[in-house]
Amino acid sequence: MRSIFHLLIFLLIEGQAFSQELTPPKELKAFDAPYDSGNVLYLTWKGMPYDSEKVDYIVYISESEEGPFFEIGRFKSNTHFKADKNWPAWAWKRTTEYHYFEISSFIKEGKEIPLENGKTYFLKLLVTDGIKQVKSNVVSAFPKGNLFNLLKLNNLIYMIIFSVIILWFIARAKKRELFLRKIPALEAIEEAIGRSTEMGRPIYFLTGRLGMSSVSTIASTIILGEVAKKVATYGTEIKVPHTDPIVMSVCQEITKQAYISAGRPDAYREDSNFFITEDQFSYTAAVDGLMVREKPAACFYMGYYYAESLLLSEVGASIGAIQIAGTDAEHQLPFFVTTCDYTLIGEELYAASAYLSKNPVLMGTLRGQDVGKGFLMGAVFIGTGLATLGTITGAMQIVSFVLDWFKGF
Amino acid sequence: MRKIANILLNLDRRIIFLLIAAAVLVPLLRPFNLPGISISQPVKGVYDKIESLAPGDVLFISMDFDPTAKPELYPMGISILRHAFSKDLRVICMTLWAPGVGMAEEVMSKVAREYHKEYGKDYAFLGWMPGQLTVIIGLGQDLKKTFPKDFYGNKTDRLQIFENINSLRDIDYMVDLAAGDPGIETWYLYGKEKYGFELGGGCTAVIAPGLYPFLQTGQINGLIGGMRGAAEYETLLNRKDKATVGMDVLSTTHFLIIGLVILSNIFYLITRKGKTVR
Amino acid sequence: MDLSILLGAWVAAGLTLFIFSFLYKDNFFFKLGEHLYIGVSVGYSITLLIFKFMRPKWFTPLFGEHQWILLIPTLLGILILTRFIPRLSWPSRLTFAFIFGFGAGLTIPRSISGYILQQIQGTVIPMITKEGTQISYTFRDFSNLLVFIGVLTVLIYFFFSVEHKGAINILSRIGILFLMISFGASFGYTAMARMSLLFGRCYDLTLFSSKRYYYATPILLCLIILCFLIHHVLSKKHSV
Amino acid sequence: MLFLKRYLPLVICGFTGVVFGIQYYVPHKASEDLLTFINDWMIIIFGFSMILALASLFHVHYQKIRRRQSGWGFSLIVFIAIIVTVIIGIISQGETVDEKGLTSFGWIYTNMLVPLSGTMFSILAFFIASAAFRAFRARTLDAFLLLFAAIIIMFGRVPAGEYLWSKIWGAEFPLQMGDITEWIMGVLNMAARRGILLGVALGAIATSLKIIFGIERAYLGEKE
Repeated sequence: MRSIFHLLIFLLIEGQAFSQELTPPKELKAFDAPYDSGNVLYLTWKGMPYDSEKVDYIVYISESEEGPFFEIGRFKSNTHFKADKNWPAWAWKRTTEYHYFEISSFIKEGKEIPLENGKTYFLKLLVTDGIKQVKSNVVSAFPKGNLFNLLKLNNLIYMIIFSVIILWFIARAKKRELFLRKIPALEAIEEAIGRSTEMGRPIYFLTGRLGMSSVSTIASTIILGEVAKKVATYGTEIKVPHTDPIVMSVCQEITKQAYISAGRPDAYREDSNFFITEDQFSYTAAVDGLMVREKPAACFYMGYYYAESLLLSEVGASIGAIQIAGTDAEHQLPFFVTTCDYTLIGEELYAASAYLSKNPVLMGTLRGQDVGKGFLMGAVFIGTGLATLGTITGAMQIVSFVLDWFKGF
Repeated sequence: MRKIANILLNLDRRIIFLLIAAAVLVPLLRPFNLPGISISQPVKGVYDKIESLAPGDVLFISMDFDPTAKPELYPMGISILRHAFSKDLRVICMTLWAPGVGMAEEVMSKVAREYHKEYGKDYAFLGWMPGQLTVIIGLGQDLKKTFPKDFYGNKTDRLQIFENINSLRDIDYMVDLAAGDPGIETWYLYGKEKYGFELGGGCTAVIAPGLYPFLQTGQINGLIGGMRGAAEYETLLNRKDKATVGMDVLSTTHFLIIGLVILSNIFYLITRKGKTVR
Repeated sequence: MDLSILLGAWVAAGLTLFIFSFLYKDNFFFKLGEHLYIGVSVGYSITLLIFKFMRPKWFTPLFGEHQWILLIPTLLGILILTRFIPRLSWPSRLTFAFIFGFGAGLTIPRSISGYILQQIQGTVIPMITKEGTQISYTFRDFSNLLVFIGVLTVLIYFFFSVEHKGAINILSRIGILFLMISFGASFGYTAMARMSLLFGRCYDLTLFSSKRYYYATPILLCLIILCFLIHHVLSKKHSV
Repeated sequence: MLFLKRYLPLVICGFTGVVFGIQYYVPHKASEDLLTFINDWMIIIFGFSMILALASLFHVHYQKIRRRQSGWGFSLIVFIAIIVTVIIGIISQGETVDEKGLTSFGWIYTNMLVPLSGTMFSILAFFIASAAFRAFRARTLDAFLLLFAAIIIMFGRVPAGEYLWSKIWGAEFPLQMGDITEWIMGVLNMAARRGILLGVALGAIATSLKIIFGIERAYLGEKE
């Protein structure tokens, strides 16, 4: 009687193991991890009928086929599916039919050794239910660096789409004129320069605190060119304090060109662009000091700013200057919006350079950007619609094929 | 009435400055110890992640700030380290901001002393290295090659803590305490996106709103924003410190500004009403 | 107490007050602080540049380890200096071109990944909640809808080549309202950050007011105020 | 000569642009090494460009001193401060801390640069208050929303505000101040920011493309 009771308990606990015979895992494959710089191997195999809480997989690695093999992972057989890896559908089959395991290092004699590129490693798998064990055959692979990151395929496609859109519109803009909506801040530029001339006070133009490779600085320098042209015609003085040497030397060139094209090369002064310091707050202190002493009638803050935005514009406001700001530093926009007379918000800064210069290339770019925005809006629309539809119908699996194209990996 | 309103609307800025100074100094000299503060989800994100780590797991911290951001980020660094050391995590710290080295070192050694942690075994300080993104990418490829020596000149491959850590892939969590650029976005773009570690952040209150989009998409799993965030973390740890004291000052100054704005609007309405009547 | 610490406290307290005096008006002390600040910060950057950047990244690898490849950036760097001679400044363009190409190349894929794809991914989410087979509409879904509307209308506001009238005008107006709320919220949020900084500064000042530092702050503060008073009186006499 | 002056820069720019654009999609170690390697070059180039900046700085202040312009004494202070800092920096080998603690260079940094920048930074606290007082007037719906959002956040993010709110509505009230501010920040603010970010990202891509293709040449100080 007692033995039957024991057998019953045993059957209850180990029922699964009895019902499913352990067999060696099928379709075991080792391969270099795709889309990476190397040093990682993957192991995949088919999910088996005995996969459950009670059956464990143990993965072993060795540097030679004969061993010694080192254990590198042990986990429940109902985990580690290919579906766990959040990779896009075009690069990885997210399925619960196959298991996968990632190996980047192993522990040998108490030390963790990373996998080496180009070196062949041997892997095997052990299935155990705590009583019985079944071994797989030994498979091998070597890690290597890959040449294309397939996960970034949608990124590449987006880049190509944007490139085509923008270049196409630039080419088209050269042929015919485009419409641009009004930007009030820009209408005010003329007024500001005019006022400075009347009052006989200088104009301050700041190009932001980023280097020449940032888009906002480039836009800022183009605007500087246009402003300088007007300043030269009116015969006012412009001062551009700098915080980056390369931006300074580019701006010198641009200001000079502006004076030449306005027909006033004689009025150009080499030291209208001058360097203060690279350091954020000493630059700010110096510019604040200059503004309070020279009392400019107009201040332009174009480009990228950090905390100095309010320090500059509030001092500008206190001396009663007309202030026009433009920045794509979205964290500083609130301060410019509240303290300046006019503010170019985000992309408007880029638009401003096109608007002022009436340059067909810049106008075409703007048009291209608009189409790009339309494209993104379309993507958001379709994506959201599909995601909602997928949730309602429960067909998320199919929908995710499309949604993956809108995701970053 | 309108005259007074007009005068008050054009109040000398210096009077406002004086009021602000008073609003800061009074609670500083006589703290009122305001009641406890609520915990926001983003702060909890960082806390929960550290809480979920097991003893011996590796927390990587980059203290990317300089002394100007000290009031906000220093208490954060202290709290996170306290949390990590109390959970017996192994902590590796560095900075991408050259001027921040001295302070990062101070935070690290101060808290380590508090918890009697052993250098090289329980924690390490890598210091600073020029190159910003070069450093991040280098850490992602090979930590010991990027930092052959730690801040104190010890060889990293000799330190016990680095035994099983070859790159950023081997860390369990990374927290970036940042005051600007390079900061959380840099670590995301050049680090997390490639090497796939879990990233959390702490930052000054100024950049925090801009990081909400990243938070929502899970690009960062948590965010401690400003002194308020630091005070929340102190509350979570049950160890009130400097940030909590600062909360009094924030309360008085904020209420002062709110009062000023409401007053100025009342004055404004009064002057405007007059105009429409006329 | 160590003399260098004491002196440090006095200098720090003094410089802090110098800069704060700007809040009253532009004055001698602020000018002194401002120019000292420029000088020290430039000196600091130069030193850092030499010892922390040029030595480990240029001097040692090039002259110590003979990595001759570094002659290329050296040449590019020297080319920038041709700007000193306006007539012969064109070679500096080669360096600028290199810097710009590098920056532009880095920007494109990373902007797509970090800003566009990730941001779209965050917006493209189901507008309803489904638990099991139960479909419901929660407050969270409403918030998601607001995000969806906000993102689209703000984007519409940024349409430049389309005239803002009719439906577009209404949508872009909604976009502006979103922008305004966002700016206001960020302003409020930042107020906190700035107050924290002031708190930090005042904390130091009160620290230096203690007996341990021989009352550095109050003494210096009184001296500065005294100077202001004397100056005020003198200039009044002068004008009379 | 025209080739060297005009086209060679464009060729260099286009080439590096394409190489580093593609670099992103190549996960191979060689490509990552290339990126870090060239990034180090940028440091070197920047180092040289600082000479240009210093020349400009010295020129401005030297002119002031030479012409005895008003405030020329302060320009002298700039020179002295630079020279003293650099000399001390060289003596300390650019290190702010060593085994013995703060170096002399570190002393300058901690007791001069930190208080100076910290104070300049903290002046923002005063300015933010005066800006709020002056600018937050409900003239239009836009302005009203701006100030309303600011007040709610300022009220809700400090303990006193939260405390007051829970006193008014009771601690059981489902809508606590913390939730409201988080909602404004995480939903309304986030949506607008995302819109700005998307626009800015497109602008950045467009400008970068133009630079690579040699359409944008403003950086060369050159008109069309």
